[in-house]
Amino acid sequence: MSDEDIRIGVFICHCGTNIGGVLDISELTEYTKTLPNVVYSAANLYTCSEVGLSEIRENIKEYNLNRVIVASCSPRTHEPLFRSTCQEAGLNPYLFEMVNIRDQDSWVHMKEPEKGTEKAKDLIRMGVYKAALLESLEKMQVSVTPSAIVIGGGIAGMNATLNLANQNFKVSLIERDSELGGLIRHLNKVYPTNEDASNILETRNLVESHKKIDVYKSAVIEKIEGYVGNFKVIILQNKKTIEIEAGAIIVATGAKALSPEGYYNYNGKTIISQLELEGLLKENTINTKNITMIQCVGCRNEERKYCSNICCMTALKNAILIKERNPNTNVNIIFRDIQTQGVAYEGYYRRAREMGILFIKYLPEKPPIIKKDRIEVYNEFMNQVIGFPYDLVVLSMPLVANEDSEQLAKMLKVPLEENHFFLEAHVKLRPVDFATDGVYVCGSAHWPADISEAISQSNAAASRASTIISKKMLEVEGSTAEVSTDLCVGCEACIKICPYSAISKDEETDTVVVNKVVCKGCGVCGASCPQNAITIHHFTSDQIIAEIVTYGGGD
Amino acid sequence: MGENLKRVMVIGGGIAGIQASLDLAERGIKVELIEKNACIGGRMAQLDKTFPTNDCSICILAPKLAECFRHPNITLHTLSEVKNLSGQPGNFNVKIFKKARYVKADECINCGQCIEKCPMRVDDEFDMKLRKRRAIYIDYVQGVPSIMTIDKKNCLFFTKNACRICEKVCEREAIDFDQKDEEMELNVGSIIVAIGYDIFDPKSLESLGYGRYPNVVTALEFERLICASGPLGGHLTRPSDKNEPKKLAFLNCVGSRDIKNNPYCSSCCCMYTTKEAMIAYEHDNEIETSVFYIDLRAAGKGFREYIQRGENDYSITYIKGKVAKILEDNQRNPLIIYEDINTSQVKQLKFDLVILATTMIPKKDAGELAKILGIKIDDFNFFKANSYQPQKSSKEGIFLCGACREPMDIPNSVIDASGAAAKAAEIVMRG
Amino acid sequence: MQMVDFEFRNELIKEDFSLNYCYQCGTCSSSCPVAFVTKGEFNPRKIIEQSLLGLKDQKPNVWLCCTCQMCVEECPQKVFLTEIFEKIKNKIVLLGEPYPKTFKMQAKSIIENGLAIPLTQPIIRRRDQLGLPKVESANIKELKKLLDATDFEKKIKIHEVSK
Amino acid sequence: MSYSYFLGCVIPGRLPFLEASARRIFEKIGFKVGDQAKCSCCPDPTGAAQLDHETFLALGARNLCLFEESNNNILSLCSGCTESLKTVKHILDNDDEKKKEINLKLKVIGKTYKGDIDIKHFAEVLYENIEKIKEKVKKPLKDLKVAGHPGCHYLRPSEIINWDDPLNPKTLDELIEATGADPVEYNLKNDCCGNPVEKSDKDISLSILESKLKSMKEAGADCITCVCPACYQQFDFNQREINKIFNTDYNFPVFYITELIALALGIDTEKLGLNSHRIKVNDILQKIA
Repeated sequence: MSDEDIRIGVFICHCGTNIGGVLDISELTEYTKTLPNVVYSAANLYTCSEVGLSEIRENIKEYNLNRVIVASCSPRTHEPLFRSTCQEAGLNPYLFEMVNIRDQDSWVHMKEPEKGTEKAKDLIRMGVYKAALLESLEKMQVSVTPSAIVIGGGIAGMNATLNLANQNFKVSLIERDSELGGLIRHLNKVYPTNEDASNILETRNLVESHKKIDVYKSAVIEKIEGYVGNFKVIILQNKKTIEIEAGAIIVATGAKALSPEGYYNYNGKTIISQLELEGLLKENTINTKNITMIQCVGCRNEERKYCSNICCMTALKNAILIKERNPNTNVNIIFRDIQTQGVAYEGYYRRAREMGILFIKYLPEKPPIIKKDRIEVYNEFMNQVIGFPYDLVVLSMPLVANEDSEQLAKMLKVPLEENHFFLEAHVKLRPVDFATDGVYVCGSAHWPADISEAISQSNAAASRASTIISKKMLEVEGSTAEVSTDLCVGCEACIKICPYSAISKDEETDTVVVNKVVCKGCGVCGASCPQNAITIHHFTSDQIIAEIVTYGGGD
Repeated sequence: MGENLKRVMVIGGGIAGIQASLDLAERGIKVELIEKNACIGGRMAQLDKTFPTNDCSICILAPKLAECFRHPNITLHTLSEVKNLSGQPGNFNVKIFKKARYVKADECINCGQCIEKCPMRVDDEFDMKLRKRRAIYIDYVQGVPSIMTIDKKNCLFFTKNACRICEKVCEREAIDFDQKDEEMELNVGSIIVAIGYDIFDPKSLESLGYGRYPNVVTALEFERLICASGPLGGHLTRPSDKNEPKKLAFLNCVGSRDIKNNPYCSSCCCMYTTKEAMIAYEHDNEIETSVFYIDLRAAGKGFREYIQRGENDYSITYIKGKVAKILEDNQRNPLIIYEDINTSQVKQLKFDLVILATTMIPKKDAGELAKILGIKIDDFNFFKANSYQPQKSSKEGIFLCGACREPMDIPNSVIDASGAAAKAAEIVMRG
Repeated sequence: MQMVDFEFRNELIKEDFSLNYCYQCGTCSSSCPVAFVTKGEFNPRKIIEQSLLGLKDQKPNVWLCCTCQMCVEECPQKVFLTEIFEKIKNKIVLLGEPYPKTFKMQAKSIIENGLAIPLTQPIIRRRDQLGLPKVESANIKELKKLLDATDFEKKIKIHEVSK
Repeated sequence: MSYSYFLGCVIPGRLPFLEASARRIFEKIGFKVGDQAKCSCCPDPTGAAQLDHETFLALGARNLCLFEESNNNILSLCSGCTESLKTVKHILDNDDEKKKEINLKLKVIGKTYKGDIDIKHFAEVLYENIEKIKEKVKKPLKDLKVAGHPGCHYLRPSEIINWDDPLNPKTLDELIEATGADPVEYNLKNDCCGNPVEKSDKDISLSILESKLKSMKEAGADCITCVCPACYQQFDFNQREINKIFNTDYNFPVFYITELIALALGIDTEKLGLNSHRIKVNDILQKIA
């Protein structure tokens, strides 16, 4: 396409006052009109609103635009929307370019609007120069294996499996242990109904008898290959290697309770963990007069800043059960903040108080001290140290991430957060998705979750997975890396650095090849290639250099 | 099951209803999305930012609104309400009452000419009545569908048989006073209820002075006051004298954890008050905030750290204690009487602006809808959910998500919504 | 350091069950006029916590409660603080611990006159001047019988000299 | 059933002029109230009740029995008495066991509590007759700024008193308005006057009063009105002492609401005994003359 044919339309967004309140939009609009190849330039209050989008569509037709630029917010959230708008108007979506004048300009230069406006001109100009060099790209279509793999056979994993199977998908459930059920197997009763944990475990039978479900117990994951729509998981079970294929993977590996060893003179007899108390309650062998539970042991501190979410309710449950069994038992809960959000849980807390359970708030800097004959704790509410006798101390330990999470995360190419729980794509709007397509997370693998939350999330993860495996074909990113076999010397630098394992060696030609389905177009390989043999489509050297030059950075 | 019944009705077009619809649509299931208002978006559209990422709320919501509008598997019914239900799981017949918009959806391009000329001024519900809108209006600028609606109750033509200015100024001839309310029947396999929540009116808590003291506002009002698209254009001033407030107080648990009002915990307030304090600080670094709380509830992912950040970097002081009484000095500054638990002393502090974290309560008409659908409600009028399958209502084939079953934040509503979609898919896709 | 006295605590809870519901939010102290002017020296929240902990040896000055019932109206958990304080006071009296003498003086007057404030001659004259009818007060003997039935004099140690 | 006065202790024994104004206005509006003899102390909810709950119930029940015997409802001139009697009634009517217990005590004096009479605070009756009062107003108290002090036992505990809003009372202000005067809004309107603490600590009692007076002054009140003799005493008797301790110059005349109404109805001030007030009311009388 020669220069004369290029017709760029630029849409500049006010984003309410997010941008419009800082930058001079009309000046930008006028300025943009002076740039080469720009045939249309206008402002919108919100370009992403239906009005804004229809303006894009209409003007593509009216002005015969073949490049569209939106100068607004972040492509992270809005590029897909604008691209598909272009596509609807018959324009290849890769002929769209986004310029971020909000996050990178109006937000950070709120106090210096004139300079901000000048910067926006630079940014838009760079976009215009890049846009002129954009090329149409085609999104690849890949077929989808209409089945799912669920990793982890606790309540979350079982429930996700069951849901997908009930939706008529084939599901493989992989469990490391010799039986399904996860942590719930060790529980006595479950809140807030205080029914037997075994009721919840009935899901096991449904899972194991379902004709659409294959359960792999005592199975270890060896390797995970493939990509959205076409995963291949290799497991080792009874010394046998089994290969399972699926279109999507759900991670439901759960978490484990932190070991109480080393906290508050834990001895496993008079000072035990909440999980051990569950066992005693199950066996009905509690017969003590004075029981004290200590909350937030080993968490909400420097080492583990987080609140483990489930411990308050667990302590309340066991305290209530003990009181129900013998109202004369003195049960104390030493706490920091009682976490009983919502309707049922807050009601449960009130019920616990009603039963005469004593609640004592403590400060992290003045934790309780367990002496021989009594516990002493500084009571913030009384501004004084108080003591009480004990026969049994129960430590509420937080849930912590499984040690092998990291290994699994690597195999799946998904990230962990600082506490080693799996990190979702977006905490607000994609809470069970990973940034990597086709992989989902639920239950305590994501964050300490109780039964109700884990089930809720597992349904959600199943739903998200179903949006992939219900499709016959999937479209994948068109902006990917391409290797010039002429230039490649087969040094493998790119293979080592690719975060998505998208590159492999073609032994025949001794050059590398990119798997376009797996490639996310991140560009790391291109930057690392000593031969300049890799082109990242949509971010070609020409395009980027054009931006730099027009900014004034080149010669 | 016939293809026609691979169809799910979603009632409520807030973030929960939207997410449920999108998941189902992507799953290949047809969705009938029923929204009572003129636009979808719900409460999330009213928020300025969202915790714990402090993302601009409408910015992350808008793409979803547009997606919902354009998705070939989703049929959007705005200004619509469910009137009757018959049939059984897998084959429900739902009667829908659809109010006339008096604007032709295909013609209106949201140019705003009509709004400019409309002579009526009506309390803007979207902006918490903090400003006026016209009798022809769009809920909010980014609203979807982005077309006008005539508010029959306030339109001069309908009330006094006069005016019709909008009709005259509309170049697209999109105004249609002859439109009639409609009734229709939809056949669906399953139903998801996602009607969201209302806000507790703190006027009844006399000692806090809301309604009497101009500088005591609710948290949702504060979201609008500080929002760039709100009535102040994002420049925060206080209602009494338009001065910039420097000292803010947030009161948590207003009307919640209170057995005389709402015994339950409203779930999100500890977090959103922190968020609002952070946004205020970002607007003006001189702002200092006190947050009064009973228990700081921050159990979600990254929430504890968020509170910590508020304390360290945003001049937020967390004060353990519930405030019983607000007074006012002669400059209309709210005076808060509280107990400083560290010293056991009762103190009085002067603030420029007090924000009440009012409880999320069930929608006014939740009880009525429950009756129509034949599903149970709990003691407070939230839809009753199964304890261990929280998206299941008391009736087979009908599912719940979001704050209509219990107060919850956006991530949980989104999870709930996807979860409800999975459960509905179980009904309509089972073999 | 004070030890929690579970027996004492349970005794108090038995007296007024609503005590259990307290979650120490401090609404009561925030609404209490006495707490406000005494800068928290009288602190209803602390008295409740003390009772919940059964801290028997600590003797808060419950007699400073002005019985205005603001705390009761404001308490989000419907703890009947004023009633609890009344019960604590009753307990103090019953145990023979000292209590403000004004209370005893009032009780004495009721026992002797049937009224907390006896009618004096000047007042009777003043009533006449204002055209008010004569006040015919209670039958003291009858009253005495009733007070004996409730063991009032003994309970409040009417004959012991208080500080 | 007709009403009879329950006078209590403070009014007949110390503040008979308050009773005079009440009797005059009830006569004027044609609301008949009889007299009930042989009542004892209610007993004082802030006094005897705090010593022994059982005695409190027994004495209260005895008073109620007297009214039951003469087939009269109670019209009380004092908030404390109202609260006591309503509380006793509430407890005995809702707790059969307690009722049995107390009736066992009452048996020694030949009485049985049944629970079939009603108890009303005088201001409650005035409020019910507010239209009548307005009709009969002859000398509206124009431009008089009145700080209404509803007081605690007039309102709370609301579950038992079951009357005005316990946290945002309106009835007293409406009665003030009925006289033609302006009720002023002030911060501490709903707070205690401090009187009951006087029994244990006079300083605290006066501090509470001082904050209250300060709040009234800031709101620009000319005078105070209340509906309880204990509050009346606190306001009328203690302002001078407050001024000494706090170095202030409060000088609010204090009226019972019945006195304000009496003035508005044009009742002869001679018949009201207004000269008995410690803070002189002459300025106010001139102002409204």
